[in-house]
Amino acid sequence: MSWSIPFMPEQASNFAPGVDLLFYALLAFSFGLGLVLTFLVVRYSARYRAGSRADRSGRRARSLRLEIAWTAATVAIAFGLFAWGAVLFVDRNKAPADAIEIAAIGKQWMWKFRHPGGQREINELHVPVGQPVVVSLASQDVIHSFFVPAFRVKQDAVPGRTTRVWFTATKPGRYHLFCAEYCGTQHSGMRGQVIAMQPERYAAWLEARSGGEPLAAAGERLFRSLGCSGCHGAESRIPAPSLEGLYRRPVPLASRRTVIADEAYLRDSILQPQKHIVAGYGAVMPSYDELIDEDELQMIVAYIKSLAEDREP
Amino acid sequence: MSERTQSEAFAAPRRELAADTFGMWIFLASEAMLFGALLLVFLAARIAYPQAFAAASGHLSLPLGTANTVVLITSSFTMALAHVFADAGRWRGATAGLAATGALGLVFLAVKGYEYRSEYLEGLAPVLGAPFRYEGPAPANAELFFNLYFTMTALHAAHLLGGIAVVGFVLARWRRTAAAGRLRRVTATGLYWHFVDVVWIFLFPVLYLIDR
Amino acid sequence: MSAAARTLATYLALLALLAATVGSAFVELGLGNAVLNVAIAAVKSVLVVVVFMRFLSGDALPRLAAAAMLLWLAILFGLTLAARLA
Amino acid sequence: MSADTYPPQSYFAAGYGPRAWFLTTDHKRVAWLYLVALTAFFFIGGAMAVVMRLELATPQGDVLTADVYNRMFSIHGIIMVWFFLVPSIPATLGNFLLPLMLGAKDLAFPRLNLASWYVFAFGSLFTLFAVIAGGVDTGWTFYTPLSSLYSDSYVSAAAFGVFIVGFSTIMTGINFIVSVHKLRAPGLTWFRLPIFVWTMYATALVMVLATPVLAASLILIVLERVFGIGVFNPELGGDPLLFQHLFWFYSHPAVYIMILPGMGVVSEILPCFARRPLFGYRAVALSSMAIAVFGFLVWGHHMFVSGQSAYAGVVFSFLSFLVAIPSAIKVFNWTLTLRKGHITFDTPMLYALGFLGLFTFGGLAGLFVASLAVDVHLHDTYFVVAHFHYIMVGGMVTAYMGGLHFWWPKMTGRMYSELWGRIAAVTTFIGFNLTFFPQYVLGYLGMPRRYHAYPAEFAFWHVLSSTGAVVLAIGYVMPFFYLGWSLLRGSAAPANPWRASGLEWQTASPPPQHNFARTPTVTEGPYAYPEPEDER
Repeated sequence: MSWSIPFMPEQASNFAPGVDLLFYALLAFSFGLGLVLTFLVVRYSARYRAGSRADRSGRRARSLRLEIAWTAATVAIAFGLFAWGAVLFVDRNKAPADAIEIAAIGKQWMWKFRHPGGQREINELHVPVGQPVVVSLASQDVIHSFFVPAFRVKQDAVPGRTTRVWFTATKPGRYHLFCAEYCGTQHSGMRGQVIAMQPERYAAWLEARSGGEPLAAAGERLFRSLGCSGCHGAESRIPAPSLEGLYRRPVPLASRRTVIADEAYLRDSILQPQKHIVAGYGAVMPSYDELIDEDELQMIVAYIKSLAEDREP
Repeated sequence: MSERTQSEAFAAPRRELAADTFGMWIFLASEAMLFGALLLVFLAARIAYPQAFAAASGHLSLPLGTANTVVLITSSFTMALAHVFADAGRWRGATAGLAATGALGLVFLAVKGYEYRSEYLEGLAPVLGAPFRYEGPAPANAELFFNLYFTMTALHAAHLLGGIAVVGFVLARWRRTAAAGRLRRVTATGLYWHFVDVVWIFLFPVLYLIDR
Repeated sequence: MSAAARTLATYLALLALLAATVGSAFVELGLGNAVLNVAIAAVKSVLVVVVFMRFLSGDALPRLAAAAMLLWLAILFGLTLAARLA
Repeated sequence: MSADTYPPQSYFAAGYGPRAWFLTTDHKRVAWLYLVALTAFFFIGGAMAVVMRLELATPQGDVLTADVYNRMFSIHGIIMVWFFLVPSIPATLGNFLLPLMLGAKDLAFPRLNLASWYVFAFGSLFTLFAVIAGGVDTGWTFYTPLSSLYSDSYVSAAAFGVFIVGFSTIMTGINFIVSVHKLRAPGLTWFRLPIFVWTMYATALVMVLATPVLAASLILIVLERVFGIGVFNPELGGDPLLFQHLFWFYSHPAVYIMILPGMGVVSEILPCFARRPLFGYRAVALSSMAIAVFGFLVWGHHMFVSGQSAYAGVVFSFLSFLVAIPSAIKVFNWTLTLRKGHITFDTPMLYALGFLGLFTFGGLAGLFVASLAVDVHLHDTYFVVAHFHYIMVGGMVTAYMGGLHFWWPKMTGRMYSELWGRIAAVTTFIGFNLTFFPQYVLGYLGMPRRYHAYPAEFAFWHVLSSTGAVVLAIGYVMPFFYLGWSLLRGSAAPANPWRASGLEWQTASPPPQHNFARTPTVTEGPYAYPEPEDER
């Protein structure tokens, strides 16, 4: 590939063909319209230049009806393209339930990944081909953006909230991973690789590195050492909301609103317990904001989610 | 510059007064967007942390806030009177009204300063080096409340200070300005002053009266 | 009603409304408190604008500016809060 | 009314000393004060762009370190956006021509006009201090929490400078709105106003209503840096996305502040050199107002991938497609203006035709980044860089150059060298396309914005782009010389060298101190060129 001139990025994910098709449609529409207008300007400039003997009699423009029809047609096509783009975007908004959950943390100037089995990677992400993968993104400092051009995916990692992006790799290989949102001095150095492998080679890779403690197990250890089990444990006598099967269940709040206990809810309740007071309970839980960092937060969240594993979401 | 109008673009003083009023209203529209943006930030935070903001709002002194609102409404009243007198050409009444308006503005700033001092001593002010001391629920969100409270009220106080300076300038140059010029200045100052009062009319309940 | 008298009447109305706002704060109305606060503030603002700023007399251009101001504030608050709460 | 019946006194003759210039209330002199300041800023920003393109000619960073490159693109953005593009046409051509086109002696508030220049100069001191002292490394977008918590560069000074310059913009906006309402000559109804006046009015509307929200966001950044008020700091419960809402609420309408005046200039040049009235005058006038109003509804398209909800994305994407319609209508009307004309290709016309082409391709690229699924891939890549440079440089700066040449005889009373003018116009057109078209391809390939080093496979397009930048720089430096030369040696310009229609051409070149001996009365529409059917 060294001497050849690249025009299009590789298509290596389930989204790539769909996005490229829409891109080509937009390209056709734009060049179509652009060339028509350029042709008109060039023709008029040549034909009606001062002193030319072209016929300039008669009304200058064709009927207004034609103008409106032409404009309406262009607008109709444009809004068709809008609808196409919107449908593709909304479809991919929800990650499939069986996707592999990878926890990613963007921090000034590196990407840190952690597989469900506990394997950790920095600036490299191994994923299986043919299986959906959802990456939950958190940031420890400024806004970063997880961008894999070959997969046509991009999602900002914003401090203070958890965002998610998912894809299914379709072609084995090594693909660029960029940080797309300017994040300071080494922004252009915050790069990495996403390595898509055949499922069996991926499993072997995982096995080779299985030394790491599974995320949920690490979470359970923290859950006890930080004293969460003191209140939320099964045998505690202190009134605290039970976490058994909590993940993805509606929770009635003291402010008479009901929220779904998704990842963001779990995160907020650990870092800022006052934000959602569960109906019937006092606002007594301390904030763990200063006590744990993003890594440990993701472990505890993984543990709480594992408590809802047996229930069908 | 023709003596009768300030800018030679206008033939009659009446047209110039209309232009001044329109120009001032456009300026007030831009000021409304400035305060609107800050109010939006406050509203977003308050929606996110209702209980914390309610508790924090309790720490503001309601008597001082109410008293200040009375002072500012009264200053608007004296400003409006000055405009009424200026219309009727009773210049003594106009200058008295202006002076009262400026004085009441200073009273407002004094009361505000006293409030700030007591909040600073209580450890609630975002002053460098002064740690934030607060016992109620969610101290972090409460700190956000007080930071927004100080930002919005300080910006309002700065505008009030500007208004007092303008009133002082108009009074200082009173004798050397022609009748038409006096009327234009009283009108413009009045519009600005009433706007600053309207901003406080919204700030007071939004900041001080979160379910007492 | 002379101009001065009208100004005085408005002034007293404003003070009365202020008392109403502060008084209403001590009555437990839940969300109603916030709505009432903003409503009374809006009424007070209309009074100041119409009487003290002579909004209705004089030429129409200031009213155009005020209408644009309110529309743009509505865009700023409406679209932003809608986008955030969606 | 031939030129010689006017008093010989041009506005220059009213006074030559520094007092006459720095204490003037003559809108024409204020226009010159702005022209000098903006030209200086244009060359500062432009020089940084050339150095950045040299840096990007090679995949690994050879010319600059990462930190210096970051500060350079930040300062390039800040200076070009707020210190050149936003004020350029309104403060120079707008200040000079609006009273002339309205048939007035001056703007509604002459002293406010001079004050706006001093506020602009005072504001630029802060940003220039930030530039000299070490620069700012947050990009012109100042995204938090990087700008408010993590950057250790001169963010507060730069942000405060932009905050002050914002007031200068608001002052200009107020002056223009009141002038258009109150100072029109007798008989000059709204629909007899030239499109240039319509676009100045629409731009002024956006200036007045959008700039304060930028001011609020910049105040909050400075307060957060100095007093740690944590409005955008997640630890205190602040939300970094809130800054993006406030910033883009201003910054998208700001791109309409930049492009609308360019549309106004082109709407004056095309009819003059095609000798035909502007096609669909009323449609172009109303679409200018529509752009100004709808421009406030679309800012969310900058935040499709920032964690905003999908449904908010759909709404903003729909509104963004909607706002493209008025621009499309204008392009159709400009093109049809040429039909059955007597077209001559003087320098202003070359720039106007260049605007037509480049603005069209820039606008069409906007459809790609407004379409949700494609923007997920294209956001923050060079495709976006190419898109907004096609509009701001290909559209706005080209129109600014066209307008400068078109009204140069009126402003200076001198003719410039037509040959050099055309050479410069063609050079900039070629240089521009060579610089920015490759960036579209880089964008889709996935080359992220604001990278000082990049993977080797992007190198080919970067080399093309860097070569183009050199050609573009040459194209932009040329006018500086031959226009300057025309001030000294240029031949005297007649009152109406282009036989153009418009009130500004019915007074002397350069106009006297109070523009018109007698306020003209207007009896017909703005483009008094014959329609083909009544030309026999």
